[in-house]
Amino acid sequence: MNATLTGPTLAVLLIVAPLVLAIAAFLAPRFAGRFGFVNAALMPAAAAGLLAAVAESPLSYALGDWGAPLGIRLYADSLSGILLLATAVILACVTVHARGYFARSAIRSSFWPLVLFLHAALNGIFLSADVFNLYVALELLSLAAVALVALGNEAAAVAAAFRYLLASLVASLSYLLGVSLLYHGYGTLDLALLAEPGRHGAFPWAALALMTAGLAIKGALFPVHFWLPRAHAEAPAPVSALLSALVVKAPLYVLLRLWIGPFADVPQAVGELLGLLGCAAILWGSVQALRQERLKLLVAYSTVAQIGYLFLFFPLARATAVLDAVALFVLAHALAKAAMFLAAGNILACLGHDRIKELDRVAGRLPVSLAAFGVAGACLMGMPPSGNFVAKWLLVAAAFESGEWGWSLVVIAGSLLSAGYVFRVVGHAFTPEQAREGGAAISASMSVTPFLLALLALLLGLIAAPLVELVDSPLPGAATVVGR
Amino acid sequence: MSWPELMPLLVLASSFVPGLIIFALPEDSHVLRSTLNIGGATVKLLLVAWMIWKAGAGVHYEFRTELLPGLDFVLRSDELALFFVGLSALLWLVTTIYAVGYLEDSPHRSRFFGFFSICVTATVGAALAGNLLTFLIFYELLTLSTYPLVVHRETDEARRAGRVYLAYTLSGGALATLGTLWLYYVTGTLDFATGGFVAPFVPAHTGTLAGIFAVLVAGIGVKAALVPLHGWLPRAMIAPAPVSALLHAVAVVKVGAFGLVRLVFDVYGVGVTSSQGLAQGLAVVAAITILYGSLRALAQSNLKRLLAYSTVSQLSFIALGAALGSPVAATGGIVHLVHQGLMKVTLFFAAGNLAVTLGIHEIRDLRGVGRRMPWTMAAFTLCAFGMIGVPPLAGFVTKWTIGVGALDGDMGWAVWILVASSVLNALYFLPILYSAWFATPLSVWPEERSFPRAETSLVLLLPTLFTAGAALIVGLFASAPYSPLEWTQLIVGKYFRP
Amino acid sequence: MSAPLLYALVGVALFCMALHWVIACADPLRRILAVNVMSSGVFLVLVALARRVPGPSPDPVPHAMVITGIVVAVSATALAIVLASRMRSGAAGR
Amino acid sequence: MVLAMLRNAMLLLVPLWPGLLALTSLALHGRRLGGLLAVAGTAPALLVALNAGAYREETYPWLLFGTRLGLDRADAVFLSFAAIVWILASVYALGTIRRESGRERFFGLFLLTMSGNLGALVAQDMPSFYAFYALMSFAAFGIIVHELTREARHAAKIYIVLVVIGEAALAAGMIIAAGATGSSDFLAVRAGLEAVPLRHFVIALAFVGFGIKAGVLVLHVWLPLAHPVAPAAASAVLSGTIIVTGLVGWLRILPVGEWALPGWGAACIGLGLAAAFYGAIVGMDQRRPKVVLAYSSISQMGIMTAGVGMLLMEPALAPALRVAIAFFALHHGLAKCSLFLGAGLANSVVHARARRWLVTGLALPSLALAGAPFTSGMVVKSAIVAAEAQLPPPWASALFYLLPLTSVATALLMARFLVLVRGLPAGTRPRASAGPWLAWCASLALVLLLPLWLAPTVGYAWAPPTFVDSAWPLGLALAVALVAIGLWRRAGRPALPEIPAGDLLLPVERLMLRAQRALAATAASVRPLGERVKRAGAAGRRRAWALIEVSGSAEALLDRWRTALLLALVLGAVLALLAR
Repeated sequence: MNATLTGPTLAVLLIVAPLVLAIAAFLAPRFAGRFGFVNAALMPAAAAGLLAAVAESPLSYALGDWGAPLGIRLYADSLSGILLLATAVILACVTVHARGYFARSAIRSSFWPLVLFLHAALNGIFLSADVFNLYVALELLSLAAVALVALGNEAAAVAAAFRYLLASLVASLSYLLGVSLLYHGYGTLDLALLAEPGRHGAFPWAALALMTAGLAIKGALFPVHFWLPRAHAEAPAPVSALLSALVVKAPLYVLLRLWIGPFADVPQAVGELLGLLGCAAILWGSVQALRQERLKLLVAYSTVAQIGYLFLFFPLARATAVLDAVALFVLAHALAKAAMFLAAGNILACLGHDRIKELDRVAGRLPVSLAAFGVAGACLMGMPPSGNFVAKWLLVAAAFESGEWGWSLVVIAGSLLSAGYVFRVVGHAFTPEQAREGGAAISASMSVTPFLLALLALLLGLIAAPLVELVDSPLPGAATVVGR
Repeated sequence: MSWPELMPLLVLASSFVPGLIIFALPEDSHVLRSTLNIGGATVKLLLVAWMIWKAGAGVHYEFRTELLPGLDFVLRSDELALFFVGLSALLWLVTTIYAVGYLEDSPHRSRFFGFFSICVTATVGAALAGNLLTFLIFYELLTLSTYPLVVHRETDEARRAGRVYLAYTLSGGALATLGTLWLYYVTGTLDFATGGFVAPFVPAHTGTLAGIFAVLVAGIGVKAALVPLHGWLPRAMIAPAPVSALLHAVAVVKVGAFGLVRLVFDVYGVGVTSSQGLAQGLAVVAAITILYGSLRALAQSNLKRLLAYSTVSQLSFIALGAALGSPVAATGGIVHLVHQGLMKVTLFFAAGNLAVTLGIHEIRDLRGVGRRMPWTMAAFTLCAFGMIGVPPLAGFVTKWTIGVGALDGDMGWAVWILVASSVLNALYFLPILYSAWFATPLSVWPEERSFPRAETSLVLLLPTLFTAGAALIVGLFASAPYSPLEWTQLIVGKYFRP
Repeated sequence: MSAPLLYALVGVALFCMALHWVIACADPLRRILAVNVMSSGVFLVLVALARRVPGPSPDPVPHAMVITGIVVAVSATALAIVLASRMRSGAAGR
Repeated sequence: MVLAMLRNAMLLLVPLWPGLLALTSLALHGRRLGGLLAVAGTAPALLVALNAGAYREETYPWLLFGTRLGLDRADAVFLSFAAIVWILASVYALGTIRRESGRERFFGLFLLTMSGNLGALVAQDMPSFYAFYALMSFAAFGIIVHELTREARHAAKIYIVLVVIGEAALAAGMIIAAGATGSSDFLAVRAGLEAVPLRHFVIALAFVGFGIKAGVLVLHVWLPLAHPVAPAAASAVLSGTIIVTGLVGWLRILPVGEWALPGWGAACIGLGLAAAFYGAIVGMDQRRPKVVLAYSSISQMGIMTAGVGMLLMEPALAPALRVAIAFFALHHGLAKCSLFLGAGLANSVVHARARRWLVTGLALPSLALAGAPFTSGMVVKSAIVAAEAQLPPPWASALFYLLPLTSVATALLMARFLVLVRGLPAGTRPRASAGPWLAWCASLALVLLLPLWLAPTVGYAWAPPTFVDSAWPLGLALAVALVAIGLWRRAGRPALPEIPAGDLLLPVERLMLRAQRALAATAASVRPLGERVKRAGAAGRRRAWALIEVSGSAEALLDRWRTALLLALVLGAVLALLAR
């Protein structure tokens, strides 16, 4: 395959295909599920193709030959390639699961177009090369995500969705204000041009603060994680899986891009602050997860905690392996968390509720789902050989390298706390069963998908070395990362 | 992939694959499950025997793949690894047979045997690990795979024990990970090397390396049940007898002790540990553990809990031997891996036989049981004497060798620890033996089941007798060719070669 | 003080005031309105800052951005109103 | 070649054969065969002992830490009489141990004790000696406790406590010796110990360790308790050969004949003589014949201890004195065996005439012990006397006067024994079968014939002055006895203060009780520590949970729209501040 030819095609396809399918699903709700499956089948292949194409050198493609600063430029390096692939794979799994989950539900006709929009938005974020496009894609993502949350349809779900929407709007506007300040200073929106040395914007500190704060809200960083637990817990399980696995990662990805681009030389103190908040998130989220009575809330708070790890990137940004660590962590957490939410969804569907104390009833009936939850939980704990283990390993190594080994203690403490809440759940599987009958049947595809995801998360560590090399190769330094 | 590379993987697979299949089996497919179990165990034993055979000819199998940039996943069959693998493979076969008999009618058999197999896979992996990272991976896998076994009974007490077990072992794993990473940061490598690999870094990082040693000992010492990290072990005795055997003799604590041995010999090296005072520190901790465990055992009224405290005590002989800094003591320590395994597995089997056959759990119910179950109690007696250190049993060989080595390494005080431990062991084992053999039995046993062919089920009795016999034989023929002691001398010789 | 800067400052002030209302108001509809005012503030800043360099014609890019932003804001507002009304009907139905 | 292999195997069979028979006996489950097996158990030992010259040394490199078995001249003597004592005791036991009392257990443990005992006598390296010694010590518990009466259990408990202490001391001593000399062979240890700084330590440990078996003063307390309660056959082997194993142990590890240890020599002689008199005097105050015999054993072992002391003091004495001590042990073992078997028979003697025969028969070994003319006692004592003259000044003369006095004491003690046997109530047990009587008669015959074989072997010439030397203590004893009895009658036959069997045990037991309490206290003090830690842990957990619950309300605060957005504002402000 010729990378220069196919790369752009695939990149465009990755954005356009889900969009088109979404519109089709919207127009023909009867076939919505099929469109979803087409998307699920198509996207992993396309993403894999793109990853192969950008493995050697990043791809930059101006849509309609309108170059920067005016035109819309698509950009993909191996980091985005990996995230695109992960998105496609997880979405495919969720698609399979959702078909069973929504089999008899009226909302399935609205689910498919929204999820396809969501996918398009995610791909858009991972492929955008300018800060304004990122804003648009982030908004599209938020709208799709909020609508998906609202599919839960109960009052609690709608309230959670509303709060999610307002929070993300405020955050987007804050980001957009920052973008306007940036543009005023630089005269460009392109990430690569913004990163060029020697340029200075007006009020760069204000732009940084506005954009970072906005993205922090969207990324649910402690202490502004308020919208996340309920939104993730009240949404239908496949939606929760997508939200926790992918959607919260998108703003973080943007922040990451900014940090290795325009913001590469911000004062270290900013990074330290974000790192400290990350630590607080790890501890706080874990502690909250420990005290939850409901399984999905527990998993949601676990997401709050796990996001904290990603923010450890910022104080350690100058260490060599830290980007690898974060990339791996995003992947590993996405797989594991999707598995956990899907498994929790199965339990919820089977029991009709997700009270942790009564989990013993499903232990005998949903062994595969529980196993998936357990394996995914083990991954979250950072058990080897999971991707989380390797990611945490790299993170701690980066902490040692920076001479700031204090961060490593938080990483380890977080692992132990996560063990605490995971085994609170798993431990209940080892209780004598009270009753065997009742509850909805869980189809095989619904049981297998979370297990598959958990397994992927577990085995991710085994391919960590090539992955890390992939991430490394196009990103040799920090400031000049984003190619032309 | 070439054949020599495949070999360690095959050894792992011989229990891992059956384990996975067993998970999927329905509860009542008895025959297939047992076939898989015992077949896997047999295949593993044969493979290990083959590796040992080839090791005699100087062939070592190694599997290596890159896990992280610059860090490999390594499985290697060096002599020390084979020694431990041999022990695990053999005892696993025996324990599996026993477990098949023990859990005949209990619920969740598939789950049990699945995790059982994974547990052994983890043990074998830890044994074959060629660097600290690989060891760590299996160390953690072992933690996770034993948890379901500990809570297998599903009672509140079992789950409490499981929680405590996790709290301890996961914290230990976290510490071990931290130590490993730190060490990697300092030295840039983690591959086990004869004589250790940290020596060149000692001048520049004396304090740091000592700190790392402490962290690693604390991390690995949790599984090795060093006081005060031993709290999980006596609680975990709530698990079924085969699990106790696995915890106390074959797998968990053994991996801990083995890890300490690796740490002293292959990571830091004897020279560094001795010259930096690290070994002495470890020896003191081990000595305290030995005495404390025995003292606590004295106060127990439950047979298995007593045995658990006895494990706490006995296990530290391995660390003690490794830390005394002399080849002879090291021989004694390492050979105790096998010796303690054989003796303790027998004791737990016997305790299991008593529980299954007569419903005996408390020591006070043991009165006169020697007449009802002479073979079981004979095996128990033999190994109790072995624990005390009475010759010619395995325990004696250990204590003698460590003691002689202690003088060799100028740590003569260790002899007193050995003697005190023997006396304390006698103090808690002899009353049991007296009660079993000489006291008049109670009129009814707590919960008697009768077996037509022997005092108890043959599937339970034969493994017990086998391991008891082995505990006698490895002591009696300690100096015979291919005996564990001889083998250990060969291993240790490598580490102490000037 | 130049006119663009004044506009920009007015935009920032709008943004801040609206933010205050977003924070302070409990009523969903008012919050939605406040968010809309916030976005207007941002758009004002964008338009104002479009005159980056002294010259006759301002930079067209911010205008394109504003238009896109308005589209996004409208659709978001629509969604918000749907949700708000559903919340209300849900509450009324109970 | 084949012959060499056979010899090699034969020596190993000495302990192995009874061991195997023990397993057979245990497996047979109460069938009568046990006794016969016990008799058969000594066969290899006898064969080896009879042809001792051929079994100087055999090595078994694969056994334990590399085992060396073998016999020197003294060992051959020990082994031969041990085998004889075991045969006699086995035959006796065959007819007296009843089925209902757990015969298979008795014979199983009897054979194991035998295996350990015989094995220790041929073992020439420390680990194997220790192994056999331990086997003997632990198995003997079973034959002491056999009757399972309260008394028997108490005696056995005291015994096992001392055994454990002894084994611990031995283990420490041997490990130190092996570690310090670099060899575990007794030969090398005896030679190498001189250069070891810790040698006095090793010697002290060995002295205590073996001293418990050998009945050294203070450590002897188990003997008077165990002998009366054990079956007669068990008492016979305990007193006949087992306590002698302690002596053998000393001879193995102490540097007898290698280098001088005057201090230890003096201590041994002193302690030995003290035991000789102490045993006799306390024994005379006893009421039960078997207790008296136990004290006699203590007394006699005292003499042997003194002999070892002489060896330690003067290495040059070794060749002759070692053998003399061995013969003394032989003489004592046979006599004591005969006495215990006879005393055991007293229980099954009903008629007065038979009683008279019994007492007459018992008089023979009694006289032998007292060293009466023409007995084995006279022969062996003369051999020791021959050695004592070569000791340094004070000791030669001291022993010259004191040794005959021990004979006086022994004579008095044995007289007391005979009187007690005579005064025993008529037998209650059913008539013993022929076996026990046969065994006893055989033992008497051996005691009678022993001097004839002994004299040429130790180089004793039947010279009349020695008759006188051995006769006057008897006369003196008679005189003392008459005077004492006369005085006693004069005083109106007052009740004499009674020393309980086990004499020193009372304070020792009190000491042990205290030790036990201390240990229990230690264990208890460890326990609250654990409890406290546990409680602190529980409290910590509770507190942590409470904190977690509190964190719930904090989270509820964070969950509020206003708080959250204000925090976001603060976050933005701080970020801006930091970024400037």
